[in-house]
Amino acid sequence: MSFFLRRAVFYVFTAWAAITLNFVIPRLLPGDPVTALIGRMQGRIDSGAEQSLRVLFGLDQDMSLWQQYVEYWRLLLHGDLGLSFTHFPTPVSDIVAQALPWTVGLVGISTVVAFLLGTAVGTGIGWRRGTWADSLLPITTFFSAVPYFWLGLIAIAVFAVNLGWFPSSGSYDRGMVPTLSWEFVGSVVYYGTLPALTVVISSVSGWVLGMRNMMVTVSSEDYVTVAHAKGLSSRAVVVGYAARNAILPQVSSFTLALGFVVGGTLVMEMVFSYQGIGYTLFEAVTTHDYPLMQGCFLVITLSVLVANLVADFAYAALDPRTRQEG
Amino acid sequence: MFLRNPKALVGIAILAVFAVLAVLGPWIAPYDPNQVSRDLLQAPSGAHWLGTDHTGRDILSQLIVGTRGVLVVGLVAGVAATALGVVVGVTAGFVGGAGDETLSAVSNVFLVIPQLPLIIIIAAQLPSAGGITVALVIGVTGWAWGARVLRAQTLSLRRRDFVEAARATGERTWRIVLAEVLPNLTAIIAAGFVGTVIFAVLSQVTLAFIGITPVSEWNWGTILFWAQNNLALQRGAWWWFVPAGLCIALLGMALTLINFGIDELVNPRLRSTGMHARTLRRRGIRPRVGFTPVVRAGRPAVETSEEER
Amino acid sequence: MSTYAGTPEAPAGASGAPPSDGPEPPVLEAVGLTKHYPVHGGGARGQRRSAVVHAVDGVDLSLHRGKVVALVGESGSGKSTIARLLAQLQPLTAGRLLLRGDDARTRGRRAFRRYVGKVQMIFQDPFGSLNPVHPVRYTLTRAVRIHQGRLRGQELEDALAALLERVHLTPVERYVDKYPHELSGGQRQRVAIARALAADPEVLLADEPISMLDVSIRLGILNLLADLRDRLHLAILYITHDIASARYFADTTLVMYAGRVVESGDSESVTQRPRHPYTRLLVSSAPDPDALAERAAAPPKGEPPSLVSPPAGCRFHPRCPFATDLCRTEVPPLLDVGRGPGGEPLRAACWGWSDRDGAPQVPADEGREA
Amino acid sequence: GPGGSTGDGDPSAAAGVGTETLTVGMPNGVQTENQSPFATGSSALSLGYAFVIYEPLMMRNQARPSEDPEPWLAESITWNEDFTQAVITPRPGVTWSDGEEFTADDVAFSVQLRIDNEGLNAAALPYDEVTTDGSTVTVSFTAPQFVNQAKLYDLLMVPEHLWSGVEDPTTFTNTEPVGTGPYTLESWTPQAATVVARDDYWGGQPQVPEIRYSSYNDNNALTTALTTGEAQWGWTFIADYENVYISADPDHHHQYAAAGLGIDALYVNNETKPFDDVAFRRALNMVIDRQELVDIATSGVNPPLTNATGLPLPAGQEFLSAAYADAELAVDVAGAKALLTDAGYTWSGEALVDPDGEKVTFELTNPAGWNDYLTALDLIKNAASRLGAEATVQPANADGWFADIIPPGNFQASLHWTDGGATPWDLYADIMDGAQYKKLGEPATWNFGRFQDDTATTALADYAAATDDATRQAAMDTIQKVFVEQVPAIPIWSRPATAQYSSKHYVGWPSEDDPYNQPQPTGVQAAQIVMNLEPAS
Amino acid sequence: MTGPVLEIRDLRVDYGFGDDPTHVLRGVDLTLHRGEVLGLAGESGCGKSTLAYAATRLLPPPGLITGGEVWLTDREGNRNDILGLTDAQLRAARWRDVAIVFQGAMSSLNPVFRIGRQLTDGIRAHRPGLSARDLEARAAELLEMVGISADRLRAYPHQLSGGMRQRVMIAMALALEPQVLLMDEPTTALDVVMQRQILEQIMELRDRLGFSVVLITHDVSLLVEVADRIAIMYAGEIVEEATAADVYRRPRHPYAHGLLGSFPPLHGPRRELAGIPGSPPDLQRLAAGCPFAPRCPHAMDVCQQVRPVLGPPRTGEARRVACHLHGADLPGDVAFPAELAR
Ligand SMILES: Nc1ncnc2c1ncn2[C@@H]1O[C@H](COP(=O)(O)OP(=O)(O)OP(=O)(O)O)[C@@H](O)[C@H]1O
Ligand SMILES: Nc1ncnc2c1ncn2[C@@H]1O[C@H](COP(=O)(O)OP(=O)(O)OP(=O)(O)O)[C@@H](O)[C@H]1O
Ligand SMILES: [Mg+2]
Ligand SMILES: [Mg+2]
Repeated sequence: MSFFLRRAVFYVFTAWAAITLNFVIPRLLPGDPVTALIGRMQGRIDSGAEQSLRVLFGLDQDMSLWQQYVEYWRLLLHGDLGLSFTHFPTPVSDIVAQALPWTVGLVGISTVVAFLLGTAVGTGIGWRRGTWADSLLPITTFFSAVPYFWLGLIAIAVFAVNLGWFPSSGSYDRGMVPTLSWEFVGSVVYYGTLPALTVVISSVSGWVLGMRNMMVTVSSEDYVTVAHAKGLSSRAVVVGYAARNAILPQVSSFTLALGFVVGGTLVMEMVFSYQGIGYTLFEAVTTHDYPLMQGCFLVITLSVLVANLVADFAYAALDPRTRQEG
Repeated sequence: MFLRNPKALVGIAILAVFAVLAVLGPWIAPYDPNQVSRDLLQAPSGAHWLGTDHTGRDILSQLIVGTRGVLVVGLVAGVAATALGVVVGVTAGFVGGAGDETLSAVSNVFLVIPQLPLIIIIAAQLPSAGGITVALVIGVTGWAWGARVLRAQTLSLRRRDFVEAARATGERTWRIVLAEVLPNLTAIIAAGFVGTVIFAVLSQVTLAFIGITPVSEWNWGTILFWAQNNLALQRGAWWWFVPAGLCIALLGMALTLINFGIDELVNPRLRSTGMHARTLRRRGIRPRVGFTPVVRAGRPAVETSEEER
Repeated sequence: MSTYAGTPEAPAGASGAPPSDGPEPPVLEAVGLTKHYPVHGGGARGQRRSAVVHAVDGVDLSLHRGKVVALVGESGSGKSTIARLLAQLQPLTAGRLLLRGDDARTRGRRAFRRYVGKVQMIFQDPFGSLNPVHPVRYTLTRAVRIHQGRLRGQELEDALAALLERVHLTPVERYVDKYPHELSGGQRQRVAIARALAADPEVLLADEPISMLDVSIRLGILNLLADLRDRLHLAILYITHDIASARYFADTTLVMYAGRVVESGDSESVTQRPRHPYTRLLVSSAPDPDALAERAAAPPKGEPPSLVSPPAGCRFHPRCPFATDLCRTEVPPLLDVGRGPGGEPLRAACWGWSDRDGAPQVPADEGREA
Repeated sequence: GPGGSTGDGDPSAAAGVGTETLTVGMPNGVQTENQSPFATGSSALSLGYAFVIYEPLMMRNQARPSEDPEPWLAESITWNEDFTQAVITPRPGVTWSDGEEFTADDVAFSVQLRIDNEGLNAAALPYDEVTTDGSTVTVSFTAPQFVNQAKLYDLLMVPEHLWSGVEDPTTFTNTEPVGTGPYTLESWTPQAATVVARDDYWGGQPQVPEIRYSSYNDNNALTTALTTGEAQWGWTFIADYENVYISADPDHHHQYAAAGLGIDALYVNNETKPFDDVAFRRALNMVIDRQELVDIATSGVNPPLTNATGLPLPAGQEFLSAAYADAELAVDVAGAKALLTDAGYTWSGEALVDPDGEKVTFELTNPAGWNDYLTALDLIKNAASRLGAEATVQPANADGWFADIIPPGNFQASLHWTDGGATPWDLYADIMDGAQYKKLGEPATWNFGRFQDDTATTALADYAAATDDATRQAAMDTIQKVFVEQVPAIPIWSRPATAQYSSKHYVGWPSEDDPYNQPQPTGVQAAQIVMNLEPAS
Repeated sequence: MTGPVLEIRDLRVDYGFGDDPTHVLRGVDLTLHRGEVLGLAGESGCGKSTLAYAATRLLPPPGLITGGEVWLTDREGNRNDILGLTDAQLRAARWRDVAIVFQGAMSSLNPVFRIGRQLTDGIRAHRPGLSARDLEARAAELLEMVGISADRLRAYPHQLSGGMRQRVMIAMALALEPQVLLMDEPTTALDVVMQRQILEQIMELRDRLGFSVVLITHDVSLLVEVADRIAIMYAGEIVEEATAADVYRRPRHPYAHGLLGSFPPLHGPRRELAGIPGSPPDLQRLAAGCPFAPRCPHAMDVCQQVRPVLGPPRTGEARRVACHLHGADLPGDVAFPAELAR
């Protein structure tokens, strides 16, 4: 099998597995959306309305699991993710479409920034092993294990509440209606700064450490010595030889990090009241909103899959050796 | 040798403190962490070193008693994920062929499925998702990365001559895997283990914090949960919110430092500089690739001008 | 250590050979040995999707007790592959393997372990073939336990000491607890040899056991092997780039080119009066400080052939100064080209020695008379 | 008006219209564009702006439930004697925000909509039919609705001329809402909805030109927003609110808790040990220090229940049985122990042993994250230990608690609320109505503790069906007697409607001094509150 | 042949930063003249590679230069001590004046860049003015020079065979026409045909371009064949240095003699191989005297105590040897071994 065929088979298989898992998990779990909904309203809707809700949600029909599975695929292939229970009757696709750009925008950008920044700093620290740069290591190791929400909440307490430099929550001025105006974009940037900064700070350390370790390893490779022997400028050696090769494992980790984009974002979205897919998923989970849960999970998985695909190609572009192996 | 590495030493010291707290926690905690008192939300004092919470419970005691839960979860998840990763990864790498294809496919699927959301979904639905459950869920969902790295490494090891040589000597397969291949994977396994433990601790704390898992079992996440739900920061009760987060970061830092130590122990290239960092500094030598330091007896190192610094 | 006690090295075919009445049957024999490695995707773009490396193609070979067969040839011609095939570390693509006349292709692990008890291999790379995480003691203990039963305590110590002494790694205590990285290349090589000897094999496949060593250590190892050959009647396959050492150490020499044997015969004849154009190229390329003046001025040209798509016909034809159309189309078989001093046949796979039409005119005898 | 409010709908107050936008914050997370006043999850209902766009028939003062309701969209509502029929007279001169006139047909249509679509009948009123004669609307029910009067008053009215064309009102998202209320929807984003004042509102010119309803993801985010002044009106539980919220701006920040008739009670499982024994229920009831619970668990926000009948006072004063007028709930450990001794309990060392010889242990459960409840459980646990009973607190998963713990009675003791309502009937029925009894394991809607007492059941039914006050009071006396003697649940604290608001830009909020309604923005009272606001000088 | 281009004086190198370093080079003296091929041979592990790296200050940690000088005469005739140069000066001198071909060509090429780029980036670093086209042309020319067709410029290292990679390395080293080419076992692991091909190419280029070569190899017969002068190392010191013919025909040091008696001749009569008894010394635990003394068949008392210095033998021949037997003050009662006096 050729490289591309094998990759294609892998992606199709993974997508199938993820989509199926996505179908199975909510059904394996205890709990019932209607009771959960009534509970959530804490008396604001009458308990007698339970049956009406069941009818509404289409939970009254009896279908075998297999029938449900087939139906699920049929709808999915039509791009129909169903209607949300909690936000009835809004289609899941609308909710997801509303949340996804924010997550991708903010967390995606900050993950990329963290990756670039961390890789750059890690390159420096790794290259300058044995100098003052080593003293950055304890700081980095410390930040690599700081719980995100902890950092975020402290940041809010300090910068939003005490100093008032940034807003404490939201993704843009609540008085604005999204338009493509400078004012709106400025507001988005202003509101996104603190969340993005905290995401970057809490995730940059991992990149620094990973890159630093790879740099230390790669620096002792023969070809780096050859580069020195050629009398290349230190910049050319670091960037062209050491970092260029050390970054390869970082690229693979980056795919993994893309998985965390959505996972990590959940906490960020909670802490900063930022709209996004992670928090939507969290809400769906706590309210047993199957269709929404499935929709979010599906979108998350597929985007990770796409990210993996991109990273696969990036890796192949960066490392000519992989192009030949299977 | 390991103990001469200052990084590893610091890491081990921190970890040892936490381990002692984990084992002896309930006995050395000054108070019962559940014991409410009339000292509501007191700042740190002689009686309560880290102050009290909104019902007058002693925070230091919560922190001490909570250590065990954190370490156990980290350990169980780390062991579970590492074991799964080793079994799957090494098997896939070693057997090759269809077995490899299947196992790689499975681990790739697990790799692509976002872990934290999955953990949240599962943990949220389990009737009582206690610490061990969470640890197992983390372990079961978190092995794939290790498996992938180990598989790649095993593949390359499998082609090494010493494995062939062991076969040519007549070793049995299981022995080749256990005695020849695995020891060469120690650094990777250790790094994976440390990574998983940190991830598990962070996940557990996060799950507790967002209220997915029971808050009755004391762990550092539970403390943060109560602190956050009772507006510790808004009320200026830093002693309630800050220490638990610091402990988590310290634990992670300790593990990373130990991992550095392991790295430098198994990587001969790092060993010497790592161990002699202090001597080097004293003698003014900075080992650099590409520019060997020149130290003439009695004189300090030649300080060549460096546009790099 | 005192490896060398003034024992003269055993000259080829001399009295050191075991007492033999008549041609003793070979211990290990390979017929039509072939190995093709599949490769994915090919190197350059646009190549075929899945091709094979023709690492070894139709090689016949037999090893006799108390005799050394040398295998020389260009790098990548398949020498190590042959050793691995003989050790059954890799499956054959085609061909037969006979141990004392019986099919040696093992099925099942037990049979394989019995086989490795008789046929042992020393790997080419002494840096790769010892596990860096285990000390010498572990490596040897495993070999001893597998092949000599579950020895314990003093018995085991004695066995280890005996092995190390045999390869002249003395004093034993100084080496037994060392890790591979604490040993020099020569010492490692000897540990690897000791491991192979622990099995008390009948056949030893030694893949370039001396390539990375300086000449004095080389000599020590060759002497050790010669000694084992004579005392234990080992059959040895000696793979090397050093043609001079093949001349000294081996009874028979096979020359390989691009996966095929192109010449075989007794070592003295092959190295002194090579018949095949490639062998001639090889021998004339070998550095020889005593023959500086006679060096042919024209440097040899050309690249080794691709083994993925080897040239049709004789694989040497693109580089052969005598090549004709026949060489380009038909594969030359190993032809009888004469007799060695002991009457054994000399063979060369070159159309120049046949009387076919269109056969190339290879100058009859370029070899120097002794 | 009769509610004691000072200026709702009073045109004379329209002196200077304010300039500031009023921001309402709610901790409700993700919003989707749905302005339906029916759909339970709609943005309009969950953030509350539905209540300034659509209006109810009558305005009740929920801070003083016994007061008569004030006419709102209905000029009057009159009931027949047995409360099975109500005649609604709509207010004249009201226009929809699109200029159409509001008529009796709209009222009839709005009710009919709920009859036709079970899914829209969120109040679960047993409608029979609705008729109109052009100027009045008559709604009839299949059962007496004395206790459900309020539910009818609270119905939001929708315009027939728009909704009659809606194919499926249950899924209609109503993106351009048209109502009779003082505001119309200006813009909607997932973060916030903005409404602006109408200038042709029947009740006069609203003084707040614009209200923004913002959604925050959780209580903490909202608390921060309220504290920083980013949001000026909202309701959430703020622990230690005086330090956290009020002190951030003591001159303007206020929190007002309007006590109604709803309470929080410790529901106990009357069918399993140890709470199947009335002696133990009574004993536990006697050792709980409600003041302590209130102080520690709710920062003193929820007033402790003081009367043995569980009625919150003074709101429930007029329903109080004379027999218990002075029956105070007081901690009496010795008395409780004596009671237990009489009932055959013994002590083994510290531990309480029941007549069967088993140690008394029980588990207290509530969803994790319900901070005030869990803290209270912790204190109840300590109280139980004074009797020698060993209790443990086991927080549960919130969904599991709602689905698998509370309805099927799969608990030993758990804190839960009761409905409020205009009479204490809801409170008692929710705890002890045998008509709502379900076997253990089957999901119940109320009476989670599986209490069965025929006297109580009959009395509750009598109260609901009674046609005169004397019968009602008699029934209520019986109910309270059973409640006090049998202790079907342990009342803890009253459940006031609490809200935080800032008087920085606007004044005129409901307060302790001017309790014209409960202060929350998410409820029918919102229209009355916003009309009562005026710019701060 | 004219004056010296590279003079190594008393070069000392330690491995290890700790308190107990291994003294690997212990005062190496060596001179390389213009246009000459200097062969370096010796026991494996005696420090040959270390010498090559140290002379260019490319020794990786934990290597440490603890003494000595390395004087390089550049094209303009200025003499500079490499060990005293600043980083920038060193960078400028590298490749332009001294190029090096490492032991493992397999790992010396960056796997992720095309070889064309790797060939040109060294040139670009030293001649910033060149245009991309010039660079390309130069790279093509270099490849052709080592017998690889120019269309392989776009190949990645893994697409080349070992021999080709080795030659790419050599082409790279010659890119700036350096004055000194250090080659550390450039042909190990290649067959003799390939080895000869590569070496003859280098010799040809040397004749054309006139650079000097230091060739490190285990293959003494090869050295005798291609080198002008040979230096024999033992345990971190040069023990003998003379013209190739002299070393081959008339070795003076007992170790050199043993070395030459250890390899079998390819042609001619079979001769008895003597070998060298004993094993190489432990560099970390060297005794005071001559490091070869424990294995030396002619060891005297003085050998155990005094380290011999490298100098001309008593006979006054134009060569240097570090052995007490050839020292001026050889005790009269010692029977001088005949094989060292041929
Ligand atoms: N596992 C493998 N997969 C694909 N090709 C292989 C494999 N092993 C060896 N080859 C190829 O087979 C050919 C023969 O290799 P082999 O190692 O037998 O050569 P050799 O004669 O031992 O060479 P050397 O003298 O360099 O050791 C080479 O072209 C090599 O690239
Ligand atoms: N990192 C190190 N730490 C300690 N000793 C080292 C280190 N690297 C090399 N050595 C020692 O330094 C000595 C010289 O090594 P070097 O590589 O220069 O030898 P060489 O003469 O080139 O040998 P070979 O012929 O095997 O290439 C060896 O004895 C080796 O064991
Ligand atoms: Mg080989
Ligand atoms: Mg070397």
